[in-house]
Order: sequence, then structure tokens, then C-alpha cells
Amino acid sequence: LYMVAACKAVPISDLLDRASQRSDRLHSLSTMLTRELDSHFPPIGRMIMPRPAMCHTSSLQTPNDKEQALQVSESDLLSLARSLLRAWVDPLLVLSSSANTLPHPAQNSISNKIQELQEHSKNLGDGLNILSGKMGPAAQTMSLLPYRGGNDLGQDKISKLINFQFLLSCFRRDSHKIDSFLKVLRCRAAKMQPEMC
Amino acid sequence: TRYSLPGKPALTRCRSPEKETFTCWWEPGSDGGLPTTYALYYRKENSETVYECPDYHTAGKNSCFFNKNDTSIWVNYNITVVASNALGSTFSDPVDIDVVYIVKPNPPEKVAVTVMEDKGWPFLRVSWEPPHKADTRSGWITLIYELRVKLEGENEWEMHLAGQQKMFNIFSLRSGGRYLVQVRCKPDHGFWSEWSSASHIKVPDYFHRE
Amino acid sequence: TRYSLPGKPALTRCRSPEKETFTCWWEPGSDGGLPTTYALYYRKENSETVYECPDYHTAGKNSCFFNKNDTSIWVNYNITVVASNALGSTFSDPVDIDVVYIVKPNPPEKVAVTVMEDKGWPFLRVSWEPPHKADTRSGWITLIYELRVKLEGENEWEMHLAGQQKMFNIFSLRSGGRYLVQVRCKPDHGFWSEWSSASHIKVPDYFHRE
Repeated sequence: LYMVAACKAVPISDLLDRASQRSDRLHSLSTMLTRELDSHFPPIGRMIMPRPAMCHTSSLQTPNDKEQALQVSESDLLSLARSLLRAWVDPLLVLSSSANTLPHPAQNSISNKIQELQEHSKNLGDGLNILSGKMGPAAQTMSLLPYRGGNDLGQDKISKLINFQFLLSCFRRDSHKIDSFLKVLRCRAAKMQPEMC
Repeated sequence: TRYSLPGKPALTRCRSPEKETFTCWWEPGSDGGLPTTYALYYRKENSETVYECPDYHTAGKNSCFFNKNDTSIWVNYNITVVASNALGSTFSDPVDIDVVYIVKPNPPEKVAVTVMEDKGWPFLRVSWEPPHKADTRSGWITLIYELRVKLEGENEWEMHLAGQQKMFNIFSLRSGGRYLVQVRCKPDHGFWSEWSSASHIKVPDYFHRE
Repeated sequence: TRYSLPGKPALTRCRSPEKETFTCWWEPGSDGGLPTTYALYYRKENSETVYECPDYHTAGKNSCFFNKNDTSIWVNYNITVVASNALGSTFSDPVDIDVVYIVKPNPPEKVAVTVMEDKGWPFLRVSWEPPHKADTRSGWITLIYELRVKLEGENEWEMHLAGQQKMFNIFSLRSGGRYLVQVRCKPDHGFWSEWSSASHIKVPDYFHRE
């Protein structure tokens, strides 16, 4: 069956607008989750307990102020966003399975939000894959950031909550990075529509 | 009787309520006097793979429904309908679909109408909420609204564009009049929703016939 | 008179207007009857080096200002305030902050309100600019806006979310009404700014009272 017409492509600026909308939602969800977790697990409790080591993505060199960020090329910004997003596929599974047995009064709502996080992450990942296909080979490169934290967040109630909270705080920060990089990309692509930014 | 190839079908409309699913409808052509079957095929941007409609039933006759897994906002769909009978097949013109630009939202919700007063003159205060699926709070989706008002028993509606507002005041009312009010909404790149169900309100008799 | 150690100070608030610099303020405790000095110290996540506040003056009394070079994002600052007098020092509770979560922009600027007309009905066109400090052009900051409108002399404001647009139309106005309009903004993930100063506008009498 031969389809006659060539298929018009979704413009890159549209794709970046849609990607930014999803990354915005992704980060907002992680903020809501953090607040929900903190509401019954006051930070004080966490101050006493030893704070787990660094986030598994901390080895990835990312800009840490505006000047640095605006000097990063488009393909590198997209590559950073994709690398971070992919680095969370496995840990989100761990968060999801742990959420089902999380000793926390808002366990059910937390579980639902984690699932929504997974759906948004997957959907955004599909979009960034398509975007990188349109932005040249440099945008295809990705850094490998393996998660070595294992599937089990701890046996006793407190350490399970602390490790869950720590992993979520890492995701929250990384989702903010992804959101920031995509929004900078979006405004660069929107040069022809100045009212967009 | 003379038999012929089926007439050319036409893809008439594709709509998505919330960019997560979408549906397409087609208009059959003439059937050429022979039993005719219809199939919808689509191809995604940058891919040569041709898929058939995943679900001909959910949205009723001459339709194809794409569920969450079949729907992507990241690529265009190139869609064609094929009519076939014993003598052969006839293709519709292919149509390019971008799910983000075919949104027809659900109608506004919680439409409320109250009679208010301004220096002795009554006016109607109408307020509503966006359809719950549309996340307008984050600032990414912009919906505009339109109202229509008419006196019960009359035919002609009075239309009002309300822009992005979620409330509207209607002045110049008929003393003792019974009014019907409906609201609809539209995303900036998309289609008007259906009208909300009618809200009824009675304006008190205020006109003291001197 | 009895002298004592200074009371415990408290770090009350840290804010960044544009995700490039930030300021922290503290509340002194009791001074214990002796001359008391205050110092702010901070340590960055995963570093043991302790720094002192780089600038106690720019943001006024009991404050510490971090300029662009002193400000990094996506890294936690662990901040403590120390009150000292002749008898010794008292430490505040430490506070962890990441600049990306404390953004509170300045209000929108150049708010302009004009009366326009659509098929005989007047409406207000409100337009504004983002606060000049916030770099929205590069995408470093994404702002959404909210307006509020009320008739002079009334208490109740009408709130309107404008999303990322820098213009908003307000319909259904009172004939001859005097309106106040204010606009504020919020970054995608941060705090609402203060409201802009009020803009006044008078709507012409359009309502011909039969």
C-alpha cells in the first residue's frame, strides 16, 4: 500500500514547546511529591540521620549558572537533558516499587504520582529521541549514568523513608535541570516568534 | 445493473479531546453497487511503516479511534481511507494530522449564573471552570471562551466573546425575563467545544411601570 | 544589669529575583544587654569549606547579598547566622537552600490599560512587560502572569490567569465604571511577585438606559 503524500514534519520549535510543557509538568510533579513526603516526615528527622552519598547523576558536568548555561550549544543542551532523563528510567522503577510499601500516610497518593512521573518521563523521552534525530549527530550522544543503588531502599522504616526522600530529591533537581535546558532551547528555537519568550 | 469501483471516500474530521487520544471520521463515497468495505491506514512522519487503524469500533461507524499508546504528539500522522469492493479499491486523499492542532476540548464545567445589581439595574454574572482535563493553571494551555444568552422561547442567541476570562457580566436584561445561558471553549490552536448544558435564570421584575 | 549570651538568631527568608543572584535576611535574637554583632556563614553541598557572607550592605540591615559570582544553582547552600557578644556566640539553626527554588521576581513593568471596542461593547486591553531583571528572552526564566481588576470603591477583585502571554482583554465592563488593574508574575517553579502598582481607567458611558 503506497502512501502518496510525503508526511509533513512537526517543526522543531513546536517539538521544543511541547517538550518544555512536559518537563515543566515533570518537575512540578516532583515538587508536589516532595511536599507530600515532607508533610509527614519532617526534615528534622532527616537532619539527624546520615544523608546518603551523592546523586547517581552528579558525575555529569552541567552548567550551574546562567552564563554557563547560555554558552552551551543546542546539541549539548539536548544531550544533557536526554542523558539525565535516561539515567532515571531504572531508579523510577525502584521508587515505583518502593512506593507501594512506603510506610507513609500519603502512600497511595505518592504511588499514583510516581506512576504519573514514569508516564511523563517516558513520553518526554520519546519526544527528545525524535528531537535529537532532527538536531544532528552531536545531539545523539548521551552520557551513561548507571544507577547502582539496587532495588531495595532499606529494611527498616526510617532508612526506607530517608532513601526514598533522597532519591526523590535527586530526581527533583535533575528534572529541574532538564526543564531549564529545554526552556533555553525552546527560546533559541523561537527566534521567529519573539512573543513566545 | 452496472457495477463499478467504489467512489472516493473522504477523511472528514479528526479530533482529540486532550492530546492523549484522537479519533478520525470518514465519509464513504458511492458503493459502486457492490458490497464495499472501508479501512484506514496511517504512516508516521519519517517512517515508511504503514499501520492499519487500531480500533474501528470505540467511536462508532466510519471512524477510527487511537488510544493513548497509539497517540503521539511528537510526530505527524499521514492518514488515508481505502474503499474496496470486488472490482478493486479507491483511496481517499491522504491527510496530515498533528494531534496538538486538532484539539476539541470538552465543554466548560460548573457553569453558574446569578442575578446581581448595579445601581438598581440587574445584570447576570456568569462564571465557569475550564474542562478538568485542561491544565490551564500551569500557563501552557490557553483556552478562550464564548457565551450565548437568549430569552426562553426566542430563537436568536446573543453571542459574547469572553477571551480568557472565566466570568462574564451580561447587562441590558428584560425585566422579569427567563434566560438560557451556555458557554463553550477553544484552545488557541484548535476547535470550539460543544456548548455546556443550558443554565436557566429568571430576572426579577425591576421595571416599575410608572 | 545582668548580661547574657545573645539570643538565637533566625534565618527568616532567602529570595532570588532572577535566578542569578540571591539575598538572605535574618531576625536577630535578644542582644543579652551587650553590643552584639552578626555574621552569616555558608557551606556548599559536598564541600567542607566554610565561607562568610560576601556582602552585608547591598540588601540593607540584617541581610546578606550573593552576587552572580557567588551564586550557583543546583547546589545546596547550608547557611547559618551567628550572633556574638562579649560573652560568646549563639548559632541559628542551619538552613539548606537551592537558589532555583527561591525565585521571586519583581512585579511586571510598563503596565498599560486602554479601552477598546468590539461591536459596540467596550473592553479593556491590558499589556505589560516582564520585570527587566528577569531574562525571559533566553528562556532562563519562564514567567506566567495573573491580573486582578476591580471597580474603585469595591472590595472584591476579579482574578484572571493570563498564562505566559503579556496581554489580556477584559470584557463585560460596567458602563461608566472606574477600574483598577494590577498584574503580577511567577516563575514556572517559584513565588508570586508583588502586585504592580495600580493602573486606573474609566470606561465610557455606553449603556443607554431606555
